[in-house]
Amino acid sequence: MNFDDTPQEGAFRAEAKAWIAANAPKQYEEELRKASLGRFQLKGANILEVAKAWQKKKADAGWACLHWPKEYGGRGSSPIERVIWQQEEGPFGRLSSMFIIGHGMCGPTMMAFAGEEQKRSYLPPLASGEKIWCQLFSEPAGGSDVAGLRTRAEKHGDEWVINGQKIWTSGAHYSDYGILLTRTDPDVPKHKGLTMFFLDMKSPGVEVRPIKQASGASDFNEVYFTDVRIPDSQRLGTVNDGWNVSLTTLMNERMSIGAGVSTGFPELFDFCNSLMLEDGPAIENRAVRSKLANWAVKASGLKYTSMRAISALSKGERPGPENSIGKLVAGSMIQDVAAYALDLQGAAGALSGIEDAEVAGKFQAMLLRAPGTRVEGGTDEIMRNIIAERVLGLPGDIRVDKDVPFNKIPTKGRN
Amino acid sequence: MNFDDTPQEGAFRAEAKAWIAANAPKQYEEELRKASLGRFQLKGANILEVAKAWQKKKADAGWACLHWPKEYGGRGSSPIERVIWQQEEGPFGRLSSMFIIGHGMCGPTMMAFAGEEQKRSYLPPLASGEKIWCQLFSEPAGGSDVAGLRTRAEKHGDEWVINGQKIWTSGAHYSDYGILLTRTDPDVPKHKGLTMFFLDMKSPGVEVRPIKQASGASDFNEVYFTDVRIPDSQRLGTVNDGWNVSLTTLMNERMSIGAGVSTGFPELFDFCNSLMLEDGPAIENRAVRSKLANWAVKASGLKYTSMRAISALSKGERPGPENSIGKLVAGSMIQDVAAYALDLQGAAGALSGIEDAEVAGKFQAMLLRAPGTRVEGGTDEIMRNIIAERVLGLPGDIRVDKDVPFNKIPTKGRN
Amino acid sequence: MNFDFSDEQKQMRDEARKFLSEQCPPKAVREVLDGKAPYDKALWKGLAEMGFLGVAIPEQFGGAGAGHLELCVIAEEMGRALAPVPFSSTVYLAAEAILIAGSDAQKQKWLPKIASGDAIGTLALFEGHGNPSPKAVKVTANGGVLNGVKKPVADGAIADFAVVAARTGSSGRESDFSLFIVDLKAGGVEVKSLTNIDLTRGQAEITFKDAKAEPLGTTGEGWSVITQVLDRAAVLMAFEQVGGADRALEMGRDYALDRIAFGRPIGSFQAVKHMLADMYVSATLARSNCYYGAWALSTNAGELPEAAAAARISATQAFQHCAKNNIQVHGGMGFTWEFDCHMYYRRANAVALGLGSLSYWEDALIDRMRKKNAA
Amino acid sequence: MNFDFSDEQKQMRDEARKFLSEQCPPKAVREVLDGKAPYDKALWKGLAEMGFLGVAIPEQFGGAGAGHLELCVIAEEMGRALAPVPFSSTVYLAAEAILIAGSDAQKQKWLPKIASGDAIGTLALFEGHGNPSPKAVKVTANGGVLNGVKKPVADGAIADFAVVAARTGSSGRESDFSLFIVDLKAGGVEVKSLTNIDLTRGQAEITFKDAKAEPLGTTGEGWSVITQVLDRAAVLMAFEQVGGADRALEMGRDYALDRIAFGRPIGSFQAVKHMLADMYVSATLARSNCYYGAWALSTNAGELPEAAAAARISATQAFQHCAKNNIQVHGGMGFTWEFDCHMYYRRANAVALGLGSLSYWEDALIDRMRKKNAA
Repeated sequence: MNFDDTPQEGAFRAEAKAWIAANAPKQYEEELRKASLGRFQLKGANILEVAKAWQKKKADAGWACLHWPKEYGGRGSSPIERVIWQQEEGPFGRLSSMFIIGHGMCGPTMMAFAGEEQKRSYLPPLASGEKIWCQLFSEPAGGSDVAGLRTRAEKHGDEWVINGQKIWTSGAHYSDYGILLTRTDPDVPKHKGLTMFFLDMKSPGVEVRPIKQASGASDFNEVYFTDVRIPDSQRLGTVNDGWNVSLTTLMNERMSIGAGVSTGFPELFDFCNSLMLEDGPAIENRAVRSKLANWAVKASGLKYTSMRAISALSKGERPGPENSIGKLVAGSMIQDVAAYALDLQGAAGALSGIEDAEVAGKFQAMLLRAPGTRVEGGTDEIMRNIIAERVLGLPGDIRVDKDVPFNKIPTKGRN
Repeated sequence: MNFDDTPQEGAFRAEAKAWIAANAPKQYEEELRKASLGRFQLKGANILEVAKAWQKKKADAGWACLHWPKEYGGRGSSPIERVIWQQEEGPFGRLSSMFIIGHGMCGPTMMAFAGEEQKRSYLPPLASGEKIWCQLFSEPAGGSDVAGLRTRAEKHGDEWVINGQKIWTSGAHYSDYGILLTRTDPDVPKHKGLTMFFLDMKSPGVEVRPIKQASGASDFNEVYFTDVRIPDSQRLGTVNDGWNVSLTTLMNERMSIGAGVSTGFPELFDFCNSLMLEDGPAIENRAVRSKLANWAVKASGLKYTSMRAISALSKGERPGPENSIGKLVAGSMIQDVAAYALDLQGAAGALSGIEDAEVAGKFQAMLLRAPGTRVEGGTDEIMRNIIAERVLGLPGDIRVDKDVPFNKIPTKGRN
Repeated sequence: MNFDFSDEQKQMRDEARKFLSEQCPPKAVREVLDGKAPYDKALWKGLAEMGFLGVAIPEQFGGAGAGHLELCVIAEEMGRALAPVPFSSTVYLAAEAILIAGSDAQKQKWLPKIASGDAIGTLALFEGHGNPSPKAVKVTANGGVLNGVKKPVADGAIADFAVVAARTGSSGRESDFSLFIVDLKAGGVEVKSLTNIDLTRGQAEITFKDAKAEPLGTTGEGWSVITQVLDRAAVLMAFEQVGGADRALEMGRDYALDRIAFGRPIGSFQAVKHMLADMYVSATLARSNCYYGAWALSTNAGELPEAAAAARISATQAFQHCAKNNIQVHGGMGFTWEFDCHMYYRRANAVALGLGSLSYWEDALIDRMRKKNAA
Repeated sequence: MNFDFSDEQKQMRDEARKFLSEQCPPKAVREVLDGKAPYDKALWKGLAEMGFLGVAIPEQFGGAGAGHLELCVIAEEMGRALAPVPFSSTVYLAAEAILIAGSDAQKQKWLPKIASGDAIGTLALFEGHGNPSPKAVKVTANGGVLNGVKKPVADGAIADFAVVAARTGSSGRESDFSLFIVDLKAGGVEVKSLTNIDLTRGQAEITFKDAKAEPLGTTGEGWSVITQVLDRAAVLMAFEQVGGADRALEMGRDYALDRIAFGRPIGSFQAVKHMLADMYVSATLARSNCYYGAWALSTNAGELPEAAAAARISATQAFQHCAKNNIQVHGGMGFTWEFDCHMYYRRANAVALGLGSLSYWEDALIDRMRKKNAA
C-alpha cells in the first residue's frame, strides 16, 4: 500500500508537470483555485475563450483526451496516466468543464457506433476543443425516467425528421454538435422504440433557449426541434436500439472518475479557522468542531474512495457503480455545509453580494446552487437505486410500464 | 388557546386526584417514576400482582376502562375524561402495561363483534384485570405484512380446528383469553380468506413459549396451535371477513393516544445536568448543548402534538393517523439518545450492570431495548407509509399479491 | 383544555388565506423577486385595510386590539404566501419594541401609522456577522445623536423608522445598551440596499452620522427589551416558517401525485413517499412547538423564553427541511427559476438567520431550560 | 500508486476468513455470549498457531514479523467474525505499548508469549467514566508498587498482565504519568468482572493494593506512549469495526433478498433498498478512511494522528449505523436473541467506546487537523 508512482508513472508525471508549468494560463490560476460550487468566474476574461485556447494548446502538444487513440486526437494513454494528468493539471482542469460532456460521453459513443470516416472527421476537433458537443437525452416529461422521452424521429427517405423538446442540455448554446436520443416507435414498450443520432446544432429548426436556474444562473438549456432533418448516415446504432446505445454513453459517464465531487468541506474548514464568534474562535467551539469532524471524515472518505478506484483502474480493473457514492454523499453534504456556513455568520449570513457578504458570498452561492447537485446526473434516489441494485444485487423497482406500449403509458397522475 | 379544564373537567380531575391520592400503591411510586425503556422493575414485588391489585381496586371504585359502557365494566366517560385520568394516574399508569392490549384492542373488538351475552360475561373481568387478554395476529412469515398469516382454521361441525404459529404475542404466558386471526380460505387473495375468533388460552393444544429478545429480556411469546378447537360461537364477524374485523382492532390501537411514547430526552437532560466531563459540566459543553437542543424540540414537539390531539378529542373529533408520528419520531430518537448517553460516559459507557454503570445502567438498558421500538406495532417504514398514504393521500405501494390466491404467493426470495 | 386556536381565530386564518391567495399569488411575489419593486405596496395597503397590520395593536393606538394569537394566525398565512412586504420587521420587531418600551406619546405617534400602513418600521441590531449580543453593538448614542453602522437591517431600505440598539455606557455590562427610535428619512442617515439570498425581502446597511435619535424606554435597559422583542418575534416568525413549510410540503405532495415516471406517479415510490412523510413529521412537530409558543406569548407566561426558543428551532428546521426536499421531489424542474420551489428555499434559509441563527437559539434553549431546571 | 492491500495481504485475509468461518462461526461466539466461557480458548490457540497473534511482532520476538498492514487485514476478519477473544487488548494495546516503549528484556519476556497465545495482555487506563485524559488518572506508582482502581479494563478478568497508566508526579502536567507492566496473577491485584453490553468481550475492575509494577518506558513519558498506542489501536480497531459493519450489511442484504412480504422480497421496497444503500455508503467511506489509516500506521507517517482519528470516527459511525439498521431490515426477527443481529449491535456500541468515545475522537480530529493546518 503506497501512494508512490511506478517509474513509468513517475516519468509521465514529470513530463506532464513540466509541460503544464511551461504552458498553463498561470494568470488565472488563483481564480480557478478559488472557484467553488455556484461561484466560478474569471475577471475580465471570457471563460469559454480561455478554455478553448487551453484545450487547443493541450491538443497541439498531445495532451488532450489522453485515453483516446492517437488517430482520433488522443494520446493512447492508460487510465492511470489520465488520472496523473488530472492531478497535475490541478485547478486548470476546471477549464475543461465545458468539454466534459463531449469528451466523456459523446466521444465514446461516437467511437463505439460511428463509421470510421466519421470518427476521423469528427473526433479530433472534439478532442482539441475546437468543436463542442452536447448530449440531448433529458426531456421535461422524462426526468429520472430517461427512456420516457417523447421527441419523435420519423423516417422520410434517407432522412429523419425530428420534432420535440429536450431539456437540461448543458452548453447547448455554445455547442457545435450533439448526440440525440429520439423515439422512433411509440407502439412498443418504451425501451424498445428509441434511436440515437448525432446532429449539427446549427441545423435549421433547432432552437436553443437558456433555462434560468433557481440559483439565478443559466448553465443549462432547453432545445426545441421543429422539423429538423438528420441524414440516416448520422444514426448511431440500429433503429430502435437507441436505449442500448445510450447505456454506452451513460456507462462512460460513470468512468469519468477522479474529476472530483465538491463537498464544500475544505472551504468550510478554512472559514472556521479564521472566523471569530461571540465567544471566541469558531474552531474552538465544541459544537462547531463536532460538525466539522463529521464532515471531515465524509470528505476524506470520498477522497480515499476515489484513490482506491484509481488504484483499481491502474491495475486494469473497471471502476464500478461504487463510484455513485461520490455524488450521493457530496450532493446533500455540500447543501448542509453551505447552510451551516451561513448559520455561523448569523443574520449577515443572508447577504449574498460579493462586496457585502463574508468570503465574497461563496457559501451563499454554494447554497443556492446545491439543490441542483442532488438532481443533475441522477437524483439521490436514482443513485441509491443504482447502489442497491448494481452493487448489492437487490431487486429492481417494480416496473408497471415495462411491457406496455409507450403510447399507452399514463402521463398525468391525477385527473 | 389554554390548558385550563372546563368546570366539569375540573370536577372530574379533582375527584380522580382525590381517589388516587387515597388509594394508589404509593410504596411503588418512586420506582414507577424512574422506570425507563428496557428498565422496569419493582424490588421485592411481583409486577403482575401489583398491577392486578391496582386494576381491581380501580374497577371496584368505577375507575377502570373509563370510556367503556358501565354494563361492561367501564364508567361511560368521555374521551377527555380518560385523558385526565391518565394525567392524574401518572406513574401508576405504568402498571397498566399488561392490560393495554386487552383494554385497547381485544375489548373494543369484542364490543363490536361479540354477542351481547358474551360481552356481559367477558368484558367486566377484562376491565377489572381479573382476566388478561392477548392478541394473536403476527406470524413469523408475516411481519409487516399481517395479512400474510398462515395459521389455518378449518371447520369441523360446530367447531373450528386451529393449526399454526403466532409470534410477538405480548403477555401470552399470563393471558387468559386471546383474539386470534386465522386463514380460513387459502384459495382466495390474502385479505379475503381470514377469520377472527376469540379463545381460551388454556385450551388444549395451545403452547406458549417465551421469546428471548435481543435485549435479553422476554416480553413476548411464540404461541403454537396444534388441533386447538374453538366453538363457532366464538367467531368474531363473518367467515372470511377477518381482515375487516382486524382493522377495527388496529384502529382502536391508534385511538389509544396520550399513553405517551418514550423519547429518552428527560432522562438524558437530567443526566447532562449532573455529569462532569473532563473539561467541565456536560451541560456547558456546546456540542452537548447543540445535541440536546435538537432532541429537546423533538420531545416538546411530540408532547404538544399529543396535547393538540387531546384537544381534538375533547371536541369530539376522532384522532387520525397523524398520531403515527409519535412512535416514528420517538423510536429512532430514543435509540440515538441512548447511544449518545453512553458516548458521554466514555469507555465506562459499555458497562451495563446496575452496580457498576452510570445511573444504574438505565441508558444501556434503553439502548438494548430501543431497536424493538422501531419495529413493534409497525416498523418505521410502515409508519411512514401510513403517514404518506392516509395523511398526505399519496398512492399505496404496488401490491403484486393483491389479486393472487394466497397459496400462489411466493414464500422465499431466492432459490 | 383547548390547545388550539378558537373558531374565530380559525375564521380569521381562512380570511387571511383567501385574501392572500387573491392579493398575493406567486405572480405578485415574483414582481419583487425580479426586482421590479422593493416590496408589494398594494398588498401592504390591503393588509392595512384588512386590519392585519394592527391586529395585535390596542384599539387606543389605532389597532384591532385582537391579540397575539390572532397575529400568529396571520403570520402563518404571510409565511405561506411568501408575502413580499415588510410585515415581520414592522409588526414583530418595531411595533413590539414600542409596545414593550414606548412612552404613551411614542405609541400614539407610531402605532397608528403602523396599523394604517403609513409607516414601515424595523429593528437595527446587527453590525456585521454574528448573533444578538451586547458585545457586538458598536453604534454609539451621545447627546441625542447616533453614530455608527448597522448591517444587515431587514427592510432597512424601505423603512420609515428604526428601533436602534446603541451603546450608552462603557461599563462592559448589559446596562451599556439602550434603544432609540430614529426617523430614517431625516438627516444623518445613509441607507444602502444589500443583496441577499431572499430576493423577496430586502436587507440594508444603515450608516448613522450624528443622526437624531429619541430614546425608547429607560436608558440602560435596552438589552432587556431586545431580548423580549426577539422572543416575541421568534414565535411570530416561527408561525411564518411553519406556514412556509406547510406550503412547501403541499407543493411536493401535489407534484408527487401529478408527475408520472416509470409509468406511475412518483408519489407511489417509497423514496418519495417517505421523504414527504418525513417533511410532514417535521412540519407537525414545528407546528406543535409553535402552538406552545403562541400560548406563552399570548398569556405572557414565564415559559415564553423557553417556548420561543423551541418554536424558533423547530420551525427553522422544518422550513429548511421542507423547502429543500420540495425541490428534490420536483427533481430538475424544482431547480428552475420558473417553478416556485426556490422562492421557498431562499426564504427558508434567509429567515433562519434574521433573528439569530439556529446555533444561537439552540444554545439559548438549553440555557433557558437549565435555568428553569435549577429554579 | 497502489492504494490497496497487496495480493499477499489479500491472500492472508482469505486465509483468516476461511479459518474464522470454520473456527469461529456464530455458534462459537454464542458460547461466550451465553456465559459458558469467558473467551474462546480453542480459537485463541488456533489464532496463535496460524501466526495471527504475532503477525506484527518482529521475528526476533517470536512473531511473524509481517507488519501492520497484515495486522489490519486480520483485524478486519476478527471484527467480521465477532471473534470472542482478547485480541484487541492483547495485540493492539499491550503488544503495541511494549513494542513502542519496552526494553529489550521486556520485549523478550512478553512478546513471544503474546505471539504464542500464552499471555493475554491489556491496557489499564480508565478510572470510571470519561475519556483518555491525564487528569483522570488517580492510580499512583510509588516505590515500585501501584495503588488505586482501574475501571473498565477490557478483558481484565482473563488477562495475565496489564500495561497500567499511573501517576508518578504531581506537577499537574503530562509528565506526571508513566506506564508500568503489572503481572495480574501476582499479589496486590484484585480483579472483578463487570457486566457490559457486549457479552462476547469482558470488562473488569482491577484494584491495585501495593501491587508490584515494572516501569515500561521512561518515567514521565507515559502519556506520550499512551497517545501513540491509542492512535495505533484506533486504526486497528477501525478495521475490526469495518469488518463488523460489512458483515452486518451483508446479513441485511441477504435477508432482504430472501424475506417475502406483500408477495415480493422486502429488498424490492425502496425503503429497504435505500436503507441498505446508505449502509453501503457509510461502510465504504469508513473502509477508505481505514485504508488511509493503515497506510499511515504501516509507514509511521506524520499523518497518523489525523488518519487514526478519521478512521476511528468513520468506522465507529459505520458499524453503529450498519448494526442498528441490520436489525431494522430484519424487523421483529432481528430483535430476537436467536438471530445474530444483536451480537453485532452490542459489539458496535461497545467498541465505539473502548478507546475513547466518538465525541472524544471528533474533538481530537479537529485539533489535529488544526495543528497541521497551522503548521
